[in-house]
Amino acid sequence: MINKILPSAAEAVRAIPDGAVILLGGFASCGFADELLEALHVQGTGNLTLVSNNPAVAERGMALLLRDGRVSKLICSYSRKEGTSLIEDLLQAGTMQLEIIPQGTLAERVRCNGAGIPGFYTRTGVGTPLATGKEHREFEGETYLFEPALKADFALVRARRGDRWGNLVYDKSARNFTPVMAMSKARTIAQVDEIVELGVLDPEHIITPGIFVQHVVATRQA
Amino acid sequence: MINKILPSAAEAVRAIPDGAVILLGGFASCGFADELLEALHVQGTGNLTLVSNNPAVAERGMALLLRDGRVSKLICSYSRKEGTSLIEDLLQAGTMQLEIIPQGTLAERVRCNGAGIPGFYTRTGVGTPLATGKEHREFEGETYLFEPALKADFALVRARRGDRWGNLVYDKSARNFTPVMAMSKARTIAQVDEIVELGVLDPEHIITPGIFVQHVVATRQA
Amino acid sequence: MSFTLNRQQIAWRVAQDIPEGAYVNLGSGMPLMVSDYVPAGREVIFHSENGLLGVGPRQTQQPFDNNLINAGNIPVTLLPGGAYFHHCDSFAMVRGGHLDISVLGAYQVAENGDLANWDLPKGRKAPAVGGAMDLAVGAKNLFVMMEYFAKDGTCKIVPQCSLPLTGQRCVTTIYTDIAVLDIINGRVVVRELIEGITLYTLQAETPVALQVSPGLQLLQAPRLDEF
Amino acid sequence: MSFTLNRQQIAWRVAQDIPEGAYVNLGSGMPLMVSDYVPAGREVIFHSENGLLGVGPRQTQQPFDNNLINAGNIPVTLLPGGAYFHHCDSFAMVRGGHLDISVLGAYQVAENGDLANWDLPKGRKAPAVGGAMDLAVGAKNLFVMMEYFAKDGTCKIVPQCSLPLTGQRCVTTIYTDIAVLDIINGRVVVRELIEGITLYTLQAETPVALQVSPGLQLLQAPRLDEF
Repeated sequence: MINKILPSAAEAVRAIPDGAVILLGGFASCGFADELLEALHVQGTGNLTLVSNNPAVAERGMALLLRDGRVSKLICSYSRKEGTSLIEDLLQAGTMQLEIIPQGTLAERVRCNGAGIPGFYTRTGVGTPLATGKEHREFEGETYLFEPALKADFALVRARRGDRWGNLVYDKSARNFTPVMAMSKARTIAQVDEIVELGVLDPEHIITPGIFVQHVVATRQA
Repeated sequence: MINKILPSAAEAVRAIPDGAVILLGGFASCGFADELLEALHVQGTGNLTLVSNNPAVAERGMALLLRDGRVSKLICSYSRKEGTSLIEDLLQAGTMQLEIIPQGTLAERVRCNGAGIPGFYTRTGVGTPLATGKEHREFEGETYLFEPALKADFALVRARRGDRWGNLVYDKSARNFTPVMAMSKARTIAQVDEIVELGVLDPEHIITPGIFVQHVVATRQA
Repeated sequence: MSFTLNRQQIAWRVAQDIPEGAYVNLGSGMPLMVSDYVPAGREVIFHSENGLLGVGPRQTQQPFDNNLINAGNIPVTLLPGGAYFHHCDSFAMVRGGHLDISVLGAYQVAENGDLANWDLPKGRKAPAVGGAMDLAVGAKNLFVMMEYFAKDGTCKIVPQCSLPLTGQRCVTTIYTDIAVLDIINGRVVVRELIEGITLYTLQAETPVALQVSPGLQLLQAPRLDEF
Repeated sequence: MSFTLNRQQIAWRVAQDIPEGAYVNLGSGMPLMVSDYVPAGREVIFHSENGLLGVGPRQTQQPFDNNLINAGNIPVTLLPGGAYFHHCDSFAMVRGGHLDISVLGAYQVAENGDLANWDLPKGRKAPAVGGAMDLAVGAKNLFVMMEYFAKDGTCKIVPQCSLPLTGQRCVTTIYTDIAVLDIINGRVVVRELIEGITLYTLQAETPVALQVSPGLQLLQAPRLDEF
């Protein structure tokens, strides 16, 4: 019997080594896999590259990894963390690298990797500081940048409900980046608010089919 | 009040001129917008380029346009129509051009156009007759082909239910190509089995958000 | 200078130019106020790049549902007919030209429509571009909302942006506290001007050559209190 | 030649090599039979490129639901845990390397793993590639099912394909009526051979140099009637 369900967040993140590149679902203050990230924090894993739209707003999960110097590189579209100078301090100290990618380009670069596409051309960013060093190409008189697929080792995501095949559904705008991160050619670990029996999720309504998900862990919301 | 609902298939296709490039949802025998295609047939529109995974299996809609010589070019992955030599006859007579595209490449080329991406690289087709004349490029030692975005003027699609904002949901595998064709930067006309009041479709379950759909027509199934 | 529009009034003025049925993305900050001033009975569908179409008013009932937020991290509602989708689909809408209007704030707009509205590290702030670069180039029309003059008194409409660009030749209309200006074929055209300022004065304070719309109108807005 | 496997038995043999939990796409024709022979209690998730995961047995109740078909246009069922999705997501699964196994028929397989299994116009038939080219290059493992010899008696394992290619260097294992062969580093390795054929005879009938697996086994299958 296929069973992707693991008993704990600690077990789910055990295989994540120092130096891993990790995609995170979540946007602004919702949809982050806080419990998985906290298990990673407890485990002591470091030298991480985190790919996330933004640093988590709450002082949970991702924030703890950032605070304790476990993140050697942050790839995001929006690096500000309101109410704290944490990111600025890390950058100033030179202990963390930062790569800024426009939000839509970030999403599409991750999808490319999941869809077997080595990169894509976009008008986004042309003529801006983010175009520096990138391949430029004209199509029908318009200039585009080439943006390569973004590879990663793991994706840590959060969903509303999941089942033992790894199917996932989300809650409102907490969906955001998650289905994209989950579909990457990375090992996807999902924390879900609730595990349901196979067949409970309507096949018309499944947002992330289980093929994209390797492990599922139930973590009740606080 | 936004109201994308039109009273008839005839009215919905009125703006489609001779020579139009039209994307069709549907795969094998299900999901084709038969009533819209038949209205187009009745209207007498010709010199059409149809983009469809395959010729419709049933002797309806698309089949009538093909039979009566209204299609000057067929772009598809699978051009056989079982039980008839219609396609072969058209090709032999030289009255219809044919472009064969691998199924996944067809889907992605249409998505590119809808997503503002001028084309994509794929390993699919490398070394095959379908690679002839296409740009080849290496990424990390693997050869890829460049496949350009596929542009169209209209998309004719079918859905299970729709509302006045153009939101659509589908029925099982009749979903197939339709959400991809609908999201193209083309004028999308949807025939739906049933029109529902705004708000009846659960926002978590809408597959094609109305932004991609310009007109909706109710056509009860025979 | 005479009477000028406050931020609410600029938002009101933008809202008047949004036609029924338009798909509109509102950037963070001042642009988010635009949705408050859409005329009653006019249906406009607001897109939020974190995966919403049909964004409704802010949530008012505590506790807020933090899983239903807009791109500015504000708890909002979803109207009947709204839909959720993921970030790739959301930016396919943006980049693919499916949005009718994007409304953004700006530090500078150049004569040719170049937009500068984000910052690279200067001093202490970490950089933050978010979805602005996609929104700038993707929407069919890019409306900019800003004060005509920066805090240091310099005009924000410039021959060339000195700040880092967000997008090239993308701005279609500029809504400010003293004028509404369209960018047409690389020229800035005054469409509305507030009472008490002459075209002569406006040009004198603006470092690019202004053209004047043949249908030049008075820029007006109802009284709206700043909050 | 001696006793050979029939099509059902080849399908049975393929099914034995599909591990629990594998995501598998079955091509049209003979490959579709594979799902009938997955050992009881072994959960395998079948993908159909028209937007299904968790494909179950064929529908048996008339009238058939024609909105629930597999890629071969056969009315099927969906198992609990199955999901529907659109073609771009479906081929992201294929092209993106998320499928463990793709099973396809073949006209020819070359020594280096090149596959030829579709045709360009010859005589009267219109060309039809469908999803084969994506499936050939996308899946982690490509299993080919075919008779060892073509109807004209020539071997279908060849030094170089003379027919139009479907994909380059993509075949991992060939399941035939007389042998199972792996393609490893551009060499064809016999893993199983049917009783009554010697390696000497097999090599004599095969125009490419065969290697022999150190664990060479007898190719066996239970009796399964052809239908």
